[in-house]
Amino acid sequence: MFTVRIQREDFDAGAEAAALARGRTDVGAVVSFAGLCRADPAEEGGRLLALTLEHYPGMAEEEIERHLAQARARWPLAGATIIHRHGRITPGENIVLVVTASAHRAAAFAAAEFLMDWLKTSAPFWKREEREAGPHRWIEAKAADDDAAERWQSTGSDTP
Amino acid sequence: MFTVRIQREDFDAGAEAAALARGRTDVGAVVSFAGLCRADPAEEGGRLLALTLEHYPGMAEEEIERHLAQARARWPLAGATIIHRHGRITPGENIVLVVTASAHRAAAFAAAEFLMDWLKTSAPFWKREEREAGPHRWIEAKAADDDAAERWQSTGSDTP
Amino acid sequence: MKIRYFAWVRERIGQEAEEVEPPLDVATVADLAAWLAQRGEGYAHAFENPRVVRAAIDRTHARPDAPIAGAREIAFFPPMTGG
Amino acid sequence: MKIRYFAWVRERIGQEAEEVEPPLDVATVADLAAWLAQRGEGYAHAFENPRVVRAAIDRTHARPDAPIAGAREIAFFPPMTGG
Repeated sequence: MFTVRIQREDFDAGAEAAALARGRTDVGAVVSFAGLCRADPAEEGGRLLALTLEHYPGMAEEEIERHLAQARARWPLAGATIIHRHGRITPGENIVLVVTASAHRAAAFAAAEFLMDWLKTSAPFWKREEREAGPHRWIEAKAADDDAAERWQSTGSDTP
Repeated sequence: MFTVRIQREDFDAGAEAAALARGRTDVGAVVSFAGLCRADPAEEGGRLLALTLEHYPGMAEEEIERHLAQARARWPLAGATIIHRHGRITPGENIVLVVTASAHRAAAFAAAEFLMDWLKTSAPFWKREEREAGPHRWIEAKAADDDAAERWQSTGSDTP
Repeated sequence: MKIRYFAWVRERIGQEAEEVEPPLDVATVADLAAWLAQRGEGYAHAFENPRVVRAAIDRTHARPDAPIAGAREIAFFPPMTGG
Repeated sequence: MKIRYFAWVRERIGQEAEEVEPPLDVATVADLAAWLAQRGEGYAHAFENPRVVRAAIDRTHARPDAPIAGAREIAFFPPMTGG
């Protein structure tokens, strides 16, 4: 079962992960990554009140589906679920979920990291911060995220 | 919150993962690994009926606590939960859970993989197979698991 | 040809989407960005540093030298910050 | 000194644990394994390939050359297959 969902509503990470293995005996490893909205203390502009995630409808799903197809070509996956929220999200809330299921743990871990690294750098989503003081501000892309995604480009190995 | 549990009972992977982030705004990433009992078709000795996990009470907890302390020294973790079951486990059932929470995804992923690799090779658990045909058989350790654990020995980098 | 804008590119230009008919010598994504940049203050601001503006042709990431002939929808946006 | 056995080491020896008093020249984990191997058929079978039997002294993994002086509990078992 392979699913990509872009939605405004929250998700239940545990239920999504459990669904990938339910009723199957060929799944030995389920890796789940949940990305949450953090509020680090004492940042410039005061406390974070919320993030607003803008996305490119249509392209967001297609881009994630493309990376999911790459992951399936690269690792033997029994299933995967990717959910990315958009809209206003407050600290502590879920933003993104990647779950991968495979017979073996190495494939499940590698595919989940691969999908997250590409989500960060190539899925068309943009985060805007809303803080106690100061104007709303678009978050800038991080070079570290580009580096994380690029480590998958070398074709020599299945793990970075 | 850092927890290690060795238990006969099943666990709720989703509830354990959710508990690590609940009520906090400093957790940006929760990585969860669930290891399940597989039953691959047409193996020698017929279909797998169950695994029985024997463990060394006392040492199992202490050994996992030691690796958890190493993980905490190596990566900035906000929390971690490790649960390993023992006793008789049938195909499709949970065996092991590792959940890590951190501000950032790289630390959460790396710590979860590190903990799983060490669990496989150094936590005192032994699996015995019960198959439709043939005698019960102890599973042999895999060289691949030793290799996976040893990649963490190089001190040069925080990711293998 | 439909042009869509996202995030601060959208805010600076002041609209989400528009239909344009660029002249025939506008052949690539970079040409299109340069042509749009001349359409007003907001556009000039959005494209003031063209290297940081990314593009997609028909919902697929496209490099500045990608030809735009035959495209139905071209989007401009900042580097992605999802995940 | 308490000795514990796990998995097929336990099965071959036929018991989970026992109290032993090895002679003073039994100084290391490897010495202890060799001494135990002489106690009967099951022991000989368990330790027939001493390199694949692992040990722990007082619940901590120990190499074959680790001294056993002062140990309260020594365990022998196959390579771990948990996780």
